[in-house]
Amino acid sequence: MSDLLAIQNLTVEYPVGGGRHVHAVSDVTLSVKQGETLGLVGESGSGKSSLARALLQLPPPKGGAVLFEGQDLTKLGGKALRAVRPRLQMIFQDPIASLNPRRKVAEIIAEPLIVSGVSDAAERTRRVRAVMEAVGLDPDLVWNRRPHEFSGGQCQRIAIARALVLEPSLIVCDEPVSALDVSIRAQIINLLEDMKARFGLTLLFIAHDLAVVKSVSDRVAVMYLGRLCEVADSESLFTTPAHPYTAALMAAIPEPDPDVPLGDTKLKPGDPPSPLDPPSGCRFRTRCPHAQPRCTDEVPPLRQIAPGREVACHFPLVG
Amino acid sequence: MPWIVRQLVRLVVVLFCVTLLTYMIVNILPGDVAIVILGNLATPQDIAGLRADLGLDRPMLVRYFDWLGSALSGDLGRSYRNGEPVAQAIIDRLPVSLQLMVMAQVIALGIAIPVALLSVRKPGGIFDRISASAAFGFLAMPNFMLGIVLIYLFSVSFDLLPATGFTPMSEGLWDNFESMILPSLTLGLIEWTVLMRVLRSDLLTTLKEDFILLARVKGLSPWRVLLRHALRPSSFTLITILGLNIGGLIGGAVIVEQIFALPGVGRLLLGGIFNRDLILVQGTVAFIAVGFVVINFLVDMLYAVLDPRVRHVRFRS
Amino acid sequence: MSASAAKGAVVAATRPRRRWHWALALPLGWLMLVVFLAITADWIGLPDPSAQELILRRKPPSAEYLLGTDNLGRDMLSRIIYGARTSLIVGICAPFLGFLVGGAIGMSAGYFRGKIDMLAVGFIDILLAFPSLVLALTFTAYLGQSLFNVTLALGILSIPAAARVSRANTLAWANRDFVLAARTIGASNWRIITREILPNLLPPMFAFWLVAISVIIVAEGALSFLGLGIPAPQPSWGGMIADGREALDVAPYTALIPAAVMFATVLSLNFVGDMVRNMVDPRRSAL
Amino acid sequence: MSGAPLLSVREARVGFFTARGPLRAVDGVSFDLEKGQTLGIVGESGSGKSVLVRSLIGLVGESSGAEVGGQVLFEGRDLRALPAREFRGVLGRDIGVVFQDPMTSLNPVMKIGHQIGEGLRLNRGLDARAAAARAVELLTEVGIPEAERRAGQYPHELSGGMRQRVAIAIAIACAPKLLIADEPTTALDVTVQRQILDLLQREQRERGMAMILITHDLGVAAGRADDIMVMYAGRAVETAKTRELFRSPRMPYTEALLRSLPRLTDPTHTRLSAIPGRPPDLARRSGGCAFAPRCRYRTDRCDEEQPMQTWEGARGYACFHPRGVDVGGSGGAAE
Repeated sequence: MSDLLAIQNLTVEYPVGGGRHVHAVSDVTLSVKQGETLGLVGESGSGKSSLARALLQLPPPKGGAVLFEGQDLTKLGGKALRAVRPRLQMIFQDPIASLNPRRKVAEIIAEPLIVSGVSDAAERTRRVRAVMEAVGLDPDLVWNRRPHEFSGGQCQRIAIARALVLEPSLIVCDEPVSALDVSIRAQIINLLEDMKARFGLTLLFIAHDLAVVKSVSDRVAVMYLGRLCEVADSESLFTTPAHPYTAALMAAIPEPDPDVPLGDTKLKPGDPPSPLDPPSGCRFRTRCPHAQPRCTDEVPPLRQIAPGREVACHFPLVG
Repeated sequence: MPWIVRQLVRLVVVLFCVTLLTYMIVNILPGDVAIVILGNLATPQDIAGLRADLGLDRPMLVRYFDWLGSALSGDLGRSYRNGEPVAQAIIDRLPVSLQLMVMAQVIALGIAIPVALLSVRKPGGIFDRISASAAFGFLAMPNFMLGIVLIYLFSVSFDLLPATGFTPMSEGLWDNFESMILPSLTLGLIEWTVLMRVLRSDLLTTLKEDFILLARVKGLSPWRVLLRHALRPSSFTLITILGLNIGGLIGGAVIVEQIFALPGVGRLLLGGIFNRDLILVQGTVAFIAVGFVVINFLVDMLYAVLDPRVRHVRFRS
Repeated sequence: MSASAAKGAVVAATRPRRRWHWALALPLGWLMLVVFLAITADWIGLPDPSAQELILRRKPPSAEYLLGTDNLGRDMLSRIIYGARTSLIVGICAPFLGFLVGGAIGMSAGYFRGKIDMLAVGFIDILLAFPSLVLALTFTAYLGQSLFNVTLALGILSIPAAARVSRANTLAWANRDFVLAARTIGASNWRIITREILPNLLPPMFAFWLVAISVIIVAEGALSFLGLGIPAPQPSWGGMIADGREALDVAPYTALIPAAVMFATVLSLNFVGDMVRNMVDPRRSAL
Repeated sequence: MSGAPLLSVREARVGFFTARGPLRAVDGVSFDLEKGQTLGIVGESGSGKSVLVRSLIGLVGESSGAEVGGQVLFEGRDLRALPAREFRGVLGRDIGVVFQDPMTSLNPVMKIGHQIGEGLRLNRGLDARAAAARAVELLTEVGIPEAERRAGQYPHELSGGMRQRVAIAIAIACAPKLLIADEPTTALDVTVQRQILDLLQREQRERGMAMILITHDLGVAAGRADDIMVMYAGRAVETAKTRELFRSPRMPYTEALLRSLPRLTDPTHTRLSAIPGRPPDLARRSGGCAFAPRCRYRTDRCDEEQPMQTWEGARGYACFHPRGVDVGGSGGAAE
């Protein structure tokens, strides 16, 4: 499978005043294959959302390249970039905030068509109705209503419809279910899986909940404090984690089963460092149970330890 | 560059623009400055003489910098009506205006803070509704109207307080105070409504925060929760509004000094405008604007003293 | 433990706040009356507001002169109604000008940030450095006193306040995800501003405009009171209050009646403004 | 179980007046809590779990136009009958609370040491110096390094995890008998969440406190609670020992919730069994069971009649077709 999206040495930094910067994403190289779902996991401050927005050049990254369908988006100017946008869409964490409260649902979903120049109103209405039905919304019921009349789950369906109406090839899902109630999450996860199958989509699925990521992803990448720790196919990552941080994450997750004993994260006490001044060398060393002096001096490169598995650690747990 | 230096630079830039704007307003207005001052009956020689004195033939920017140079050394030029130096005229009248504004602010805060606290004690309760309506009523009262009504009540109907005139402190504290009560009430009774409403809405927002619930769980009585936990974090917008309202107060002072015939800076300005005394107007407006900007700068500094979060961001980065 | 345990004591809750409706009729009614009279002043057979009859000086309100006559013998009722026209013209047009210019500045500053934002904030700070009344005084004094100049001066003075409100609202809305979503579908900045942000900006601006009308009416009154607003003999409430001041002991109604009318109008405007703001954004309303 | 339970709640009720009419956020909930036990209250947003517990300790007050009902016995005394001053005494000394968001549960402009010491000075009569010393001890106990220095700092100078530790220090300062944790770790990352939950449990065991742990995360409840009460649309729909609830849930809602959760043990792309429909609208309550519109075992009776709470010893549920119980062939085939 060829790479639909290739991210090379992506760096994202935000000025915080007084000359100091937040190192949100530092030198990340990652690719998404055509037709797969790549899970991107990390805690808050790991830079996963910053990476997602940098992909869409909103705002453009400080450094690195974003090759989408062979074009480097960081090099494209206004018009050329806008021409590519319909094929690269995004859905957001807070469904209600991602919809304009003053506009009707039909207008919200039709807006992308208007913007990309579909001038024939009948054609637009046809495509809006089709994509509404696809995401499980009854067009006649919802057509003229406004976002505040819907629940979180239904708002996310509207947002997904808006992303689908231009028939994109890649959808970046930035924590699409984290803000939803547990009972609604499964609905949206199933919907995303169905849409992917039906429209041949490629998904970049970002979340902090490992169980959700495992359920949807073919491959998974783990981020910590702006850097990639590990990339592997879903099964092997969750059965034999190679990076100590992945292992700690797995152990920390509370299983909804009283008989499963609480795992031991073996993490050193103390809180994650701030992205304002990340530790030198390997950024996980301040909490890593296996930290050695080498981890302080040398940034561990992302290297291959098995076909399709890469890890950025001097002393990986596997291989 | 540390925050404090950036703010000082910003202060200087604003002051520069403000004084330039003042100078421009007075000079680019239609009509020749000299004619405006001397009136259109003046003889051509007088006009030519005045033009030479003011150096009106030189480009405006050059004149501005001359004016600024001398202003910085305390010389705001001479009034063309009575030859008195403008700076001296302002200094003489400053105490009256300051006393008026300070008394008005004290009255405003003295009413606003207790009323806000009492009405927040039971939101939607009787006291809250009464104080809200009272605030609403006073807010709709222009200060010139309130002044007239107060005079009508306290001087005309019941001869309790002097309707106009000012007795300086040197001639007896009580007389001075008596002459300043009505004017400062006229300003204070309106000012408190703005302060009360801002403080009240901030208190209501703060009272919904978890740390207030935590304070209640600690067993603190409602009043102790209000005073020790809610008041301070809610006072920051109040302080900002205090700074901004100084401008309103200065404007109000101009009117109140006119109604009560108080010899303040406001009345000096009005006189200058009526007499077409451009140099006086220019100096007074610049002085008032500079005063306003400096006061707001100091209020901003006060902000940092009261809020540790701001203090840390500003003085550590 | 039987299911129907002791019925708990029920504490009566405060009634819902719907009872405000009847209170809205009073201010709205008054405002409509004022607007109606201001518009139809020429056709309802009012005596000439500036016709002076010195022998009819200071007549108290009577059947013949409903609101009496002022110290120049002019009919108070017609002066109040024509004064209303002045106040409404200034009150509505000035903030409108301010909101068009200020709104645009605030919106572009809030949306584009960067240099535009710095310039706009600097511009607002400088204009706000002048106590508005002081600036207005110098303006009308040298531009010449006329209805147009007063409106222009007060309009310019309302620009910073309008820019500040529109910038704050634009900043709040521009950071919402639906604006980011609009960008991802390739919408141009102009389309985002007009289609996504403007519809959300109008309600709070409208509520603020209502309050601005009352503030401008008071400002016009202040200017006229100081004799620097609407030139005599054109009627203006502020001017009438100033005229009435001299005769406070003899004919207090000449000052108190225009004061009461202005008070009622400003109160009603503030009330309606607050109701609108309450509907638009319940969190920020003051009541 | 010797003597009366530490906390006994009967028919707790909370109603709000909203623009869309009266809204019953808590609709008659009863439960007991023994000394030293942990009760997990699980429910989705809008289920009323947080409002219920806050109403018990008087935090849902008259200001929000709320109508509060029901009986709350703490060590045999009805809290609602106590005069205000006495109630505040009980609240301050015997009950500690930890809230969800560490950003807002500490006073932003008051030093940390002072916030911890405040309860001690008021309820335990310590003077300022003794309270300050005790505050530093508590900071160390909850795992904050350099406690002396931290005590003089303000909340914004600490990370989310550390701030939550300070909140715990405040809650346990006066050695309370009941600790209420209202979604204590929802705003934290999973690795920090783990440390905070461990800390809470350690403090509870060492001090013999009873704990109410409110969460929407079944995993958190599974590992930490002795008993679990599931809430839906303002009602306690199921109460059971933790193990029984997970092994053999009676209420279709609990069963559906458990089956809709993605699990680390499941292979990738396993189809999740989603619960259809949308969360209940509390303002427009239908006569019958609130979960009926989304329930697989729904019958007409579920729509018309509200199922009464039935008890099997310590287990309680409110359903006409409880799972795993043969109720005389009323449908509800056990899968």
